[in-house]
Amino acid sequence: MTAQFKYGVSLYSYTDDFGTVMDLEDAFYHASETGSTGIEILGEAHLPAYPDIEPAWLDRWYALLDKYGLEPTNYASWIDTDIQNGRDLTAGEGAKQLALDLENASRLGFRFVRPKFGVIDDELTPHPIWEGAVERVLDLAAKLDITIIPEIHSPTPIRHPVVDAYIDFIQRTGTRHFGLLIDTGIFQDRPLPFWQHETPEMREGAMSFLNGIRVPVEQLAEVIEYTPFIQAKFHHIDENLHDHNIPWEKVVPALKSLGYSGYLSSEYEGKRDPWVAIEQVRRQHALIRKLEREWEQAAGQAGREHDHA
Amino acid sequence: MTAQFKYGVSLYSYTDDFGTVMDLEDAFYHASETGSTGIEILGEAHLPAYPDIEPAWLDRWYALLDKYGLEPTNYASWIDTDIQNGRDLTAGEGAKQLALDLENASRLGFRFVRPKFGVIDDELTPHPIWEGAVERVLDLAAKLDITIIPEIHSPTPIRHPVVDAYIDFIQRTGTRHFGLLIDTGIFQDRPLPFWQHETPEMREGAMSFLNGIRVPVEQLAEVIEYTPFIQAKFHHIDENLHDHNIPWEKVVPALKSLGYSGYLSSEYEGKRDPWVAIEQVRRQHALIRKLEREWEQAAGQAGREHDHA
Amino acid sequence: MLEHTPIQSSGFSNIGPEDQRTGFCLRVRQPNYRGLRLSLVEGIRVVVDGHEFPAASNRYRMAGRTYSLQELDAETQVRWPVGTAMEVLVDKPGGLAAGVHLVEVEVLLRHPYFPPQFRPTPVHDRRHITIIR
Amino acid sequence: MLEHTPIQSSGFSNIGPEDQRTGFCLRVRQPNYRGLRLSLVEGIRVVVDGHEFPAASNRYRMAGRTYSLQELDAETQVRWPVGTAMEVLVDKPGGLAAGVHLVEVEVLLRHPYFPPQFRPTPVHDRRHITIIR
Ligand SMILES: [Mn+2]
Ligand SMILES: [Mn+2]
Repeated sequence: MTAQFKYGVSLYSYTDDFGTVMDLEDAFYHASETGSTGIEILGEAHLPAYPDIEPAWLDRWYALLDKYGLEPTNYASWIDTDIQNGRDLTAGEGAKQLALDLENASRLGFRFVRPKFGVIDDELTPHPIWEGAVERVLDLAAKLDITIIPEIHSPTPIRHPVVDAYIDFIQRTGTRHFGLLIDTGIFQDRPLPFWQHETPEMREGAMSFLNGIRVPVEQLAEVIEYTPFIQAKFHHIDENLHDHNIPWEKVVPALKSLGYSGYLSSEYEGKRDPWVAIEQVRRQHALIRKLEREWEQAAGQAGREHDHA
Repeated sequence: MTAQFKYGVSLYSYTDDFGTVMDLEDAFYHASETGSTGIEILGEAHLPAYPDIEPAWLDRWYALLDKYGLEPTNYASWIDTDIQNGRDLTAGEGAKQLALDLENASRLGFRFVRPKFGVIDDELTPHPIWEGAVERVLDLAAKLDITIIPEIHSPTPIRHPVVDAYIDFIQRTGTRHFGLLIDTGIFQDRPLPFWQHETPEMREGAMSFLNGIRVPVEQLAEVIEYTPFIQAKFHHIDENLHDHNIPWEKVVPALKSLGYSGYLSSEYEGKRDPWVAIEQVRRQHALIRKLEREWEQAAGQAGREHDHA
Repeated sequence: MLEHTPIQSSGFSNIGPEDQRTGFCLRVRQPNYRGLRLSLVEGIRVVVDGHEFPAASNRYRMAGRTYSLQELDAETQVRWPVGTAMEVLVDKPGGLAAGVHLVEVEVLLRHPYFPPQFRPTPVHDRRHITIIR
Repeated sequence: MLEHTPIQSSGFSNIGPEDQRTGFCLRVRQPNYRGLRLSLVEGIRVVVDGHEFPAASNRYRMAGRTYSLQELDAETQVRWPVGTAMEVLVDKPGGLAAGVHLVEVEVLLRHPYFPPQFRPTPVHDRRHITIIR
């Protein structure tokens, strides 16, 4: 048997449920019931006293991890470069924010931190402070053994100056504590429904990426060595276990062929009607596990045929 | 100014919200935000360890009453006469159940207990053990200063042998710890929507009371002296503050004319879609307060005209 | 907190080791406005993709104990509280296939304060839920 | 827990003594997937029965303090966490009449990671809620 995927859930999936129909323990329960071993959080969403962590809350966090058999995977953070109207963060301020989240993530037992920098254009080019801010905290990341993984997120594809710049940074600094997080939304090949107040004009223009930027899954090979973590973004899976937007039947074999054995951390981003996310995340786990099983059976079959040849 | 109504909320109103979108403190908050001073609970719904009460829970109960400025009003209990297939409770067993709930209610600070006995026919005639069971606990009720108030609930009208039997009981025993709870559903004069799986045949037959049994509000005068508590049952109030089923414009003046100054404890019993009850209860309070204000203004006006005559 | 529908998504799962499934488990939220002693619960009928599993064949898990339908009638002390789910254990050699299933339940509750002709009263629910593996 | 819609029923109330209302209060649930420092909140526009109360005229209550729109921009430390409601305080001499009102809000949030043309991003909500007295 080849290396297996690790299965996780990002609590982002339960947005709008959290605080209205679900508390932290409920979220742990639902994640654990998918058969997942990993849990991903957003610092500034799931830490009630963010940026602080109260000691009693920290105790509870570890008690819940233990009770539900989950390990912390990725901790999402934000660097709000456009912090006030007319004032941007400096690289030093950005580094301070990132250091704070690295420390928080470490106290909670996470191994990855996803920083989301503000952007300066429609291509989602990160604010130029990103490089100076990250470089200032590389030693801290090494000390805490946390890898900082900015997200490759639609509309940014794999072959793009933003990604090139991240890889240049790794090569220039030689760091082992910086990498890429791939969000599977980049493989989306069918359109999303219109969002609240989106018009056809907007969809033809700045929002055209919502029709899917269709990155070919083969291009994963170009970045997989820098990619220790994947967010399994999706939007709708129907009663026939058919995903309406993300071509899992291509994504899963591509990742298996590349020997990916990291996490697939569910990021449901569809209708926010209450309780819908719970069922949608379960469907995604059923679907990806099925495709992984089928790939392994086919690989086993091919292996046996090879032995007989 | 005449005696004013007291305003309360029964947590029955939040059925199906409770435990899915609302915990006990949330329910206190919503009740308190109506401007209510009283809160009504169902023992075997809102006491998490029923029939027990854990000491920590009891502390929390009193802390919440204090924080939200609410007093305990009525505690609902059940005497499950049809306790097993083929076995009914004895009067002694019924008394034991009732004693348990009286003790619970007393520990929580309630002044009323509503016992719901099993029934033996379509007229909702209570199981004959009711009288023996209640008589056995009258001394306990006196000691705890709690009044036991069985509910006059549609399809049972005010002029009915069941009500006569309760009043006979009060007169025979001379007790001051037994009375009537009027549920305003008896005044319903327009039909309810069909319930899940209700057919037109059922509505014509055994469920015809769901069209409203239309007790004339004037008959309140016949029982008001025995009625220390009223549940303000209702089903739907629309955006024009118009109740589709209960004629509050008759009920409120009738109660005001009789000088009723006890609680009107909201019992919302309509669509159970989540969060709907919160808004419905608020509309009922706005509506009844408006009618009470109008009655008082009219009475004040009449009084002034009388002075000038 | 529980999901609002009586049928719960989470907890729907096969029973037994992967290659020797013996049945499945389904969680059902208490669908009544007050708690009920188990003797007032006359079982839960389950239908999966049109295949029927009668109340009398299922077992019921509450407060760490498992009851047959007959044993529910005898249990007058243990209760099914508001805001909790009961696990219905259904025998089915081989279990259910991983994937989405159309599940129906009929929860049969005896309310002593309902006219005798309405005892027990059924509560229905029906929705698609998923077996993950 | 909060009501699911951004607009909350409970807490919608007049401000000031009964015969001298100065305005009203409206609670709004944080409608974003992560918490936001107040400097990223560009105010909340409120419309009641078609009558408009612009974001710049309202005040915002969070963590025991009341902010003008300008003061929000200066507050880079205090946050509006997920799962909490902000109180919008609206001036209106005489307050609102007791009864049901059609209320709309537009919450303006600046997401630094959105392309500049989408800052701020509005979140809309609209529903009937009730002033009790
Ligand atoms: Mn993502
Ligand atoms: Mn009632």
